[in-house]
Amino acid sequence: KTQTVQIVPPLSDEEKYRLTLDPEFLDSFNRSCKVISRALNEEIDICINYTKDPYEKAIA
Amino acid sequence: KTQTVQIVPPLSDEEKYRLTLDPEFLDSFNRSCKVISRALNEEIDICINYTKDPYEKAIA
Amino acid sequence: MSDFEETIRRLQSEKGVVGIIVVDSAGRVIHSTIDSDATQSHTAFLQQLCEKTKTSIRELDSSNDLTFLRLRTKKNEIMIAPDKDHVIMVIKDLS
Amino acid sequence: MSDFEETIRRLQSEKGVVGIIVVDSAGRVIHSTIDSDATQSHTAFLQQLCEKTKTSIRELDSSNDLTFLRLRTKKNEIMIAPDKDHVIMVIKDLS
Repeated sequence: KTQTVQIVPPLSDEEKYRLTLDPEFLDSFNRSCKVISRALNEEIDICINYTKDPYEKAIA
Repeated sequence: KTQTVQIVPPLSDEEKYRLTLDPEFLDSFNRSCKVISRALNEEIDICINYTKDPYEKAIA
Repeated sequence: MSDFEETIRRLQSEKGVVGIIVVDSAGRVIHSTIDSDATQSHTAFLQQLCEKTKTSIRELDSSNDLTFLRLRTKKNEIMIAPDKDHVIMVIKDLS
Repeated sequence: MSDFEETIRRLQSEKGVVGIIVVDSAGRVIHSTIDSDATQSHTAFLQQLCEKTKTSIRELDSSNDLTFLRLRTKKNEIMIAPDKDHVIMVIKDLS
């Protein structure tokens, strides 16, 4: 199995820190988190009870 | 741009018809449709109001 | 009207639904409510996406499996329900 | 605790959340709440998926764009929120 790997040097701790203080980054980051938060808090599970094996959930 | 295309002969009208009468096919098909139906009927739109441009929805 | 057609019709009448495509595991169209060209372009992309996602999920955990895929875009939402023998794709318009 | 860390912490405390990974547009990890190996394997797969989906959505309609991606599996749900500069991936356990 061949896989193309792009070698990109990881961000340094300082780069990460500086980025998380950037207002523009935080702005869009917070916006995305709100959407995710809503998805996490959905009450209705659309997939529940619709597996072939009613006990599949417990086994998994 | 190159794209690998797998040439698969399409299903004939008769094959399609026979398949849609198959109880096993209908069983799992109906199950999938129930999940989709639930997703379609979700009341809360997780993405609403979270675009940079408040009028983006109208423009789109 | 067969049970199958009845189910498709019911799904089609749900708010916002603009297209339903059903393909078999080989990617061949079993049914589509949109024109041939649109069916082709959507099927090609969604089938690939579905396969790649399934494979990757199993690579991460061989006992896990993809059950549903939802793409939200600015204009629409595409729901993909993969099953062992077929894949159903529903496109819902958001306007 | 910075605003960023506070937001991560709040998200992490949501029911079922078992992992949060934030990468930049080059796929480099900005933050992750899971171990390095798991982060690597998840990032590789989800980054590719995200890019491929974005590209395909634009190919289908150049004025459209991907805004959210949800993968539902037997064991968990993976939510991917792509933005112009970063991608957030949240893994929620379903048990």
